[in-house]
Amino acid sequence: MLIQEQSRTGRRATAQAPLHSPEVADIPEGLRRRARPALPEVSEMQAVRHYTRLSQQNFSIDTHFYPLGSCTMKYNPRACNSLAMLPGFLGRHPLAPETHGQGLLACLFDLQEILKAVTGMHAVSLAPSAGAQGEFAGVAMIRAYHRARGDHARTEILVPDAAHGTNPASAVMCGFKVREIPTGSDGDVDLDALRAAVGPQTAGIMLTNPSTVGVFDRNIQAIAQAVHAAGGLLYYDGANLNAILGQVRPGDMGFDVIHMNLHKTFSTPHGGGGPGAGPVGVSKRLEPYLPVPLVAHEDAGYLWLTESDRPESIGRLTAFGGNMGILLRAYIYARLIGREGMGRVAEFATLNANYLLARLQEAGFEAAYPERRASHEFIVTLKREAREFGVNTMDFAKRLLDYGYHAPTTYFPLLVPECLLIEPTETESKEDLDGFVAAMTAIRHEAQETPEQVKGAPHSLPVRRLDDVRAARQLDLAWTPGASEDAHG
Amino acid sequence: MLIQEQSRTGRRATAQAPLHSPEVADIPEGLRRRARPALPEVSEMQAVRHYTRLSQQNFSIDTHFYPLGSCTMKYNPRACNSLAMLPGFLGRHPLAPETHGQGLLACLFDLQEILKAVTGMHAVSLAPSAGAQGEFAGVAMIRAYHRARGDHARTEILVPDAAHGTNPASAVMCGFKVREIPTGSDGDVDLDALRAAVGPQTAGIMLTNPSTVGVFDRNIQAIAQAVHAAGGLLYYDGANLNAILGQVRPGDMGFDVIHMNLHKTFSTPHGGGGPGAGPVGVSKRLEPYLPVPLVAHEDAGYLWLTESDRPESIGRLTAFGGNMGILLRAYIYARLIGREGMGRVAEFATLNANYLLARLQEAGFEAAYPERRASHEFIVTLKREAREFGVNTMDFAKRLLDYGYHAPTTYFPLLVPECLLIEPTETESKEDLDGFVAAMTAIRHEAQETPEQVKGAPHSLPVRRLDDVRAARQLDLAWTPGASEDAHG
Amino acid sequence: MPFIPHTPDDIAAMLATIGVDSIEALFDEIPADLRVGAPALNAIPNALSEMEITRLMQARARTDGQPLCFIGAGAYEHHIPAAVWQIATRGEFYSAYTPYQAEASQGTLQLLYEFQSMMTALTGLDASNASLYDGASALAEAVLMAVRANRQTKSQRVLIPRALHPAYRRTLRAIIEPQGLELVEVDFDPRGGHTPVERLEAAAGSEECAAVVINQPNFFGILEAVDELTDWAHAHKALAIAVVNPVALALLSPPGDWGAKGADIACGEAQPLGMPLSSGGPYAGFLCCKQEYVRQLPGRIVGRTLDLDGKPGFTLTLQAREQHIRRGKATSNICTNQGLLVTAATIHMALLGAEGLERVAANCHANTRRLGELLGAIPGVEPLFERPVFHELALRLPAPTAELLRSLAAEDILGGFDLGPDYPELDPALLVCATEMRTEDELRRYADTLARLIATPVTSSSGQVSQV
Amino acid sequence: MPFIPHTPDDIAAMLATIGVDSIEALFDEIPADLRVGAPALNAIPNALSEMEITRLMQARARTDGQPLCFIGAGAYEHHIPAAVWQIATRGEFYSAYTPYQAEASQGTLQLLYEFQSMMTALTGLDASNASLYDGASALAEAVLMAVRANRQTKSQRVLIPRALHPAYRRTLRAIIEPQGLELVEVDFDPRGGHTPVERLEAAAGSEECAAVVINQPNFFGILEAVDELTDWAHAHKALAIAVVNPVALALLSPPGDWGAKGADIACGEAQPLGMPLSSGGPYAGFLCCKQEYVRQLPGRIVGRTLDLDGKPGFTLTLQAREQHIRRGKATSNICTNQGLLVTAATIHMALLGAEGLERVAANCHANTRRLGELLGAIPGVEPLFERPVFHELALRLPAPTAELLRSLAAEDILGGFDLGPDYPELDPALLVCATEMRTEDELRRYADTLARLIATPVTSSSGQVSQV
Repeated sequence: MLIQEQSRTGRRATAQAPLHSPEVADIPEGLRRRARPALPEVSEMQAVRHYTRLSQQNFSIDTHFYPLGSCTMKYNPRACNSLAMLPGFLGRHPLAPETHGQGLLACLFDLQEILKAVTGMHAVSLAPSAGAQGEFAGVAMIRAYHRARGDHARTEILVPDAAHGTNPASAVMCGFKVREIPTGSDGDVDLDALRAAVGPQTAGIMLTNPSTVGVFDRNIQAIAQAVHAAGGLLYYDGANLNAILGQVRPGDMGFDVIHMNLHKTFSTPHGGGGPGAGPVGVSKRLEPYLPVPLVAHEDAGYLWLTESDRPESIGRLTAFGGNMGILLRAYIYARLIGREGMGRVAEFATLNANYLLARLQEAGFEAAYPERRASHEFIVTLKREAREFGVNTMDFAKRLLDYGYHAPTTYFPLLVPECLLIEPTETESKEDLDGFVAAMTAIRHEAQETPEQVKGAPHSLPVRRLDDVRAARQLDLAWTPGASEDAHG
Repeated sequence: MLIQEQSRTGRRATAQAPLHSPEVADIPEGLRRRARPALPEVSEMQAVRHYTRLSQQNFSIDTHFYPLGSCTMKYNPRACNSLAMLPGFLGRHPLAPETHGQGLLACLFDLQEILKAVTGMHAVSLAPSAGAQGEFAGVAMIRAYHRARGDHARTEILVPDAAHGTNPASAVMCGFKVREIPTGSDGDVDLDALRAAVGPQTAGIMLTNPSTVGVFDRNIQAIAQAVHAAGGLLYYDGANLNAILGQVRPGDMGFDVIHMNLHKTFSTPHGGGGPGAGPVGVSKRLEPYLPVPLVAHEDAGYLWLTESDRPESIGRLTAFGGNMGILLRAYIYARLIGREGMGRVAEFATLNANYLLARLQEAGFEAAYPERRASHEFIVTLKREAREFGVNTMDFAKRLLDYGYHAPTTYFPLLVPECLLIEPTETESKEDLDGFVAAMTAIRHEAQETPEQVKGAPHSLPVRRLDDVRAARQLDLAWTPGASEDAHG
Repeated sequence: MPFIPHTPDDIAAMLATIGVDSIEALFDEIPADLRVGAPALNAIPNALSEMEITRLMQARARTDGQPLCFIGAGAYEHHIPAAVWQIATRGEFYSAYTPYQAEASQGTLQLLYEFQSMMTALTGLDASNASLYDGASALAEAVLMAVRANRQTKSQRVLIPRALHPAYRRTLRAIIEPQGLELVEVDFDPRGGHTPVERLEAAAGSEECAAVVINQPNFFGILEAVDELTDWAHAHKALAIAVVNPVALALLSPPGDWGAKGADIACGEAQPLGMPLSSGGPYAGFLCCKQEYVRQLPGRIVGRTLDLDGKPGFTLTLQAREQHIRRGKATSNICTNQGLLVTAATIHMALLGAEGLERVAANCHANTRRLGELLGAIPGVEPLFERPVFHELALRLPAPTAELLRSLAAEDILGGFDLGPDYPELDPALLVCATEMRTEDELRRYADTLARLIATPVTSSSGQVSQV
Repeated sequence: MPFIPHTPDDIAAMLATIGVDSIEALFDEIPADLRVGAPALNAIPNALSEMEITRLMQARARTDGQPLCFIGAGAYEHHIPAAVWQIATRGEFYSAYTPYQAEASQGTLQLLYEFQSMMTALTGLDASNASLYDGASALAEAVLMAVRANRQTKSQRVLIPRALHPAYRRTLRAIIEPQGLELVEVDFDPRGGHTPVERLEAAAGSEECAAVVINQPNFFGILEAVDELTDWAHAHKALAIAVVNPVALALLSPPGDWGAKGADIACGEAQPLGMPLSSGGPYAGFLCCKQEYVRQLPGRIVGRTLDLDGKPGFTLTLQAREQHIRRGKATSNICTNQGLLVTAATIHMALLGAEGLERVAANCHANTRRLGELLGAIPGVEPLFERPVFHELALRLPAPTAELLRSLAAEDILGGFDLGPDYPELDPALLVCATEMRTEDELRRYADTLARLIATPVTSSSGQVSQV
């Protein structure tokens, strides 16, 4: 039942609002609201009970294994939450002076330094609020760079066909045209196609390496050479940084600009869909264009650098310059794992992925790129199962939920049919991986013996399979007073 | 699976212990442990996931209606938790000087004053850790009082047959013999029996009013008169204080000593079975015997009174003098509801109980005391259902769990057959009460039509009905290494 | 190995299954000359235990202090019920992913649907998305959306008031400028502080505009004549975009009621709904619109539907708008919402309800009004504008603002927002705000301190800050 | 009406169903002259909003400060993993009742079974209850239990060391004295600080004893010769009751291994396992015993059993011992355990594991040893006893302890526990402790300050305290 449907006129969580209600007669009548908005009227206990129970309807890292490819669902240390929520941090107004922010600024400055070192970039801005905003900032810097050089011909951004959808979307938001580069059958970018595509119109290329097909592109140096030679810049999509953390650095591969998803690699919470944080790192030539604010350190202490300090900056992406609470969590995580821990992240993420792939192959599942090492993730294709049993990837995914496993990413990347993109992350134990293999095996057995059980899945969750087509066609996006009976009728 | 069964040698939540392990060679070898204890070796995520998932297997106030008679399961305001856990309170060492405790002491002093006012007692000690310890303290004070007067003949404590089991147990722990007084058919104490029982051997009587049968004993003044006339004292068991808070005061009824269950009336959390807090209040003549420590207020500030200040005290009940964190929660709650809120607690607890009783009677259930007003709780007897359908109170209780309601208290008090003691508390809404009536009605229908469904309940919980007899006969009280396979075989 | 569960036995068994000798061998496809050498990572400190990082962070948090805050300017210190974050940080909300697997995410999805319903109730519009990064970037998305959605004109021009938050104007520029849109700033009336229709008229000139941004209250706290402004926009083929404070909406007319037809889009910062100040983020932007524009709405949207058994449930919908399906043709590149913050906002609104929010708004307003009285009694301090305000107040000062603010800060009072840098013509001027959190004693403490500072100007300190 | 959900409509409908006119009518069985008049409640202040109580409690908590703590004496400042209380305060643990309905309480019940298993692992005994109020009251229950359980003697005498925590001795006396038991105190060796067998012998005299209490380490931090003491008890028909620190048990020999047969009962304070200092409570006492005494064990006990389908599950067991069944004949009047604290302790132990706890213990020990070195370098400060210690250290001082402690406190250092009042023959003497939380800098700060105070005695302040 919706919280709105529990509402009763006159009920209230009385302790939560001021006990006295002063006059506001100085506000002109015509600008005042005529009727109260239809917000829920419930008691404090009703709200607590409702949202506590709702929470229990979620899968989450704290309750389930979540091998969701490309999302790096690893453990979010609880200390990161409690320490980022210390009153001194939480209560600080964004416009408070630097004298009242040295603690925060020290953490942000240190984080900038850590991110620089681990990515091999020259400078870092923590401003972008999420990966997609980091991408926007990165492409905007590429744009600013070319424009500053008077190079207005570069109107095109190259993007591999396997790329995350945000890559082309971000390029378009920055006013670029997008040109797709095919992926070769071995999973690496088709180098010939790339060479054919680059030219004076090329502003840059957006790549993630390891790519979304779960392999490390062995030709990365050749790619960099080709793009740079044509005057373009290389953008690194940090979505898969977990695979190489402390092992290979984007800066060393030749990338000019990079965004990092702190909610992936630096284990800040996904929060049911956000907030993220998408810091950007750049090579020296792009430094002037970094989004503000940045944190600097002088003898007098830490200070913000803003528009006036950075006149060539691409500017400000949010009003107050970033998801500070998330940056603090990432900083705490980085300090907890430390220098050695960085490399271990990639090592054990890679170990888990390759082990899980090997076990699934043993169990008869088909790898999309059987000749390749898995990076931190890999693709299994269920095209044989779909053909033979009529049970498709979505059915497998939904049935996994019944077994207590969140489904891997389905039908992405688009170029592999009936695919599952599986990323176990380094924080899962061998037993959990083995349990997942057992569930996959059991489901394939069901697909053969009792396919309806798989196609009708899930069976054990609060709802059974939902009708997405109906959702999009008969739009019901908000409760309105009086509409309850119909909806639940 | 037990956390112990997830253990793997060499696994650890590394961040949680010091990173360096100093030598301890100065501890004599013979006093050192030879082998490490078999504590679980798990990762941080495993522990978090395990206990998060375990928690979801509980019913609780934050998730369910809990009409558990005699337990006052009302909403525990979340602010009480967060404010009692402010670092200044949490980090304070019990032996820190008063200079570093004025904030805490101010709260405790204020709480003493509030409890005095609302119970009508002359003085209050916050020391007892729970209701039962409060009872012990109360009876120990009665003992101390008589002994101080040289009255050694008073060896007997009177207890109504409907009393909580703690009453006789506490009396025995203080060295008294217990004499039971019967309850009349109208639910009040049998006054004639009481008058016949009192005498020079009577140290006192332990009563709760309203009593455990859910009615207010109308003869309380006569009872007080009879006991006092015989030289005995009156002990008030505060378990049912919620029913009369701000309406009638034990001190005004003639009680000499009282304990309060703060985890009931003052809404501190039950925590799956504790901690409680059982402050005691006394009339003037018992004041010297109060357990220490007490909080006093002088010009210089707040201070503790301990054994040396109170030489006649019955002493100290725990090493450091009480469940401070619980007392803080109760204080916060008291301030949130305030003076007017005290009386409202009883009003709406009583309204809810009488409404629920009326609805259940309408639905055909039999009240144990149909002629009486319900207090904050009432008794329904299912003896007719047991006779006609062969479905007993325990079956009803277990089936209620399937309907999402915690069962009321079953088979207590012992004097009513097949009874449910039902206490809805003031924080539940009319809709929840109506839902409970609907569930009870549905179950009775099932009892008639499909009794096996009721007798086999619960069906929807993590386990079905558990074998208590086996538990007591084939004692399995602790996991030991190597025993897992058998246990789960 | 913090957060890594592998035992030596596990590692050996796993390597054997894979058929390699060492973990190092798993990186054999990476060109060897690219592998990072240890010295390159030297700038990263060694690991700390949780005890050590706790000590460090506690010390740093203490450094930042807990000064008495009279700054508003887009971020407001409100009471947040204890229940809000105790529930929002439950693992099942905190550590859940985007609810792509709807059946395993009904908690988050239903909550988002409830949030959308609350936002439509507050704004008086038909549809809401499930949040964007913050208020400023939400405005940028609103502007992009309006330009796409406006079928009456192909204009790429958008009118924005100068009395809109300076940081919002900067953000807007940074985000929309690469797409070639043109922003035209509309000045405010120097006496009233509001944005009169005549100024719109003047700024627009003879060219069409795609949208007009209307800010209520505006950055100075001044109440705009929103009905007239909205009607003007509609009369000129432009969509009306409302930028509003959700707490203020408990008292003020909702965008859906503005003018004859209502604003078309409403957006703003949801921070006042249960989000800590937190130095500026994470917050959440909200974005609502009329039904006819819903397919142009960027960001995640949750819809109610039915499951196989006909039982109602919730799912992400209209995904065809989004980047993971539409890639370069998506309504936006956005692929997160501020889920955790929306969780908090939803619980916050459920706990406050309409009457609670109204009381909060009224108390903020009364406190700011009272602060205005107290500060206004100081010689040389007076209201900058003469029109009615809500919740925030611009004052003229008799001395340089920055210096006064520095001196106040030295006494742990954050005196407000210095209007001078962004509005040189108003200098020296100050924007103050006193939320429901401020007590009469605190208001007096501020007023007494400011009076003293103005009466006895001191040499400003060197501005030195201490290190942590 | 805080926390009361009733609307006017609800109230009217409910009264109509009951058939009365007013809520007041529901109290009509209560003698009218007993009803309380409003003035009687005047001492209770008016309601505060959550915002107001938050402000008040924050101010009061700040008053208490966060001084640097070197007091141990039965309560220890350890690092508590952030996960512990984030999980323990989840509503499902925090607001659940005693798990009487086992099927609806498997979370709590399994956790308690795991706790019992951890405590038996730590103590080396067979069974554990699910906790008691605190360490001192657990000792009282252990003594009562031992007297009941000892079938070899009817003696009501119990030997307790004087080197046992003074507050434990007082609590023991308060709880068991009404039942007529006799406590005989056994003095410690003035040079070693330990409790030699000869002293037991002397204290016992020719009479039998039901039990001997053995404290490891003892109140002075001195390591007792537990094997000999246990064997002496058994040789004299007495049960051996161990009083132990659970963190120390990560390094020290477990009671189950003491002497030839092992201690019979072990108890102690579980506070060091994840419970904040919290001015003394809530903490949790633990109580373990050999299998043969399990039916004399007081408090709640959880057992593993099977459900109707043969699936394992957990339930409260041996309830026939308890007051709600056995009433006056119960093993104790206790009817709660410290559930929430045990929840924290169980999660804490799961996170630390044996190696983690061992590291904590070793670091506490090393820090206290180091503090001893630093303080011992101050002229006139020296160890009080010569035997090996663990984790806590008794020092002789060259000046009055109370005055020094007062001066240290004025500099926000809590210097330790003044031994003088309880052990006049040792005065001036101090018991200090430095847990793993203390850094070298902090140890030095203490030593430097103490050295300065001893070198330049000041007039003690009036001891005035400020009010909140």
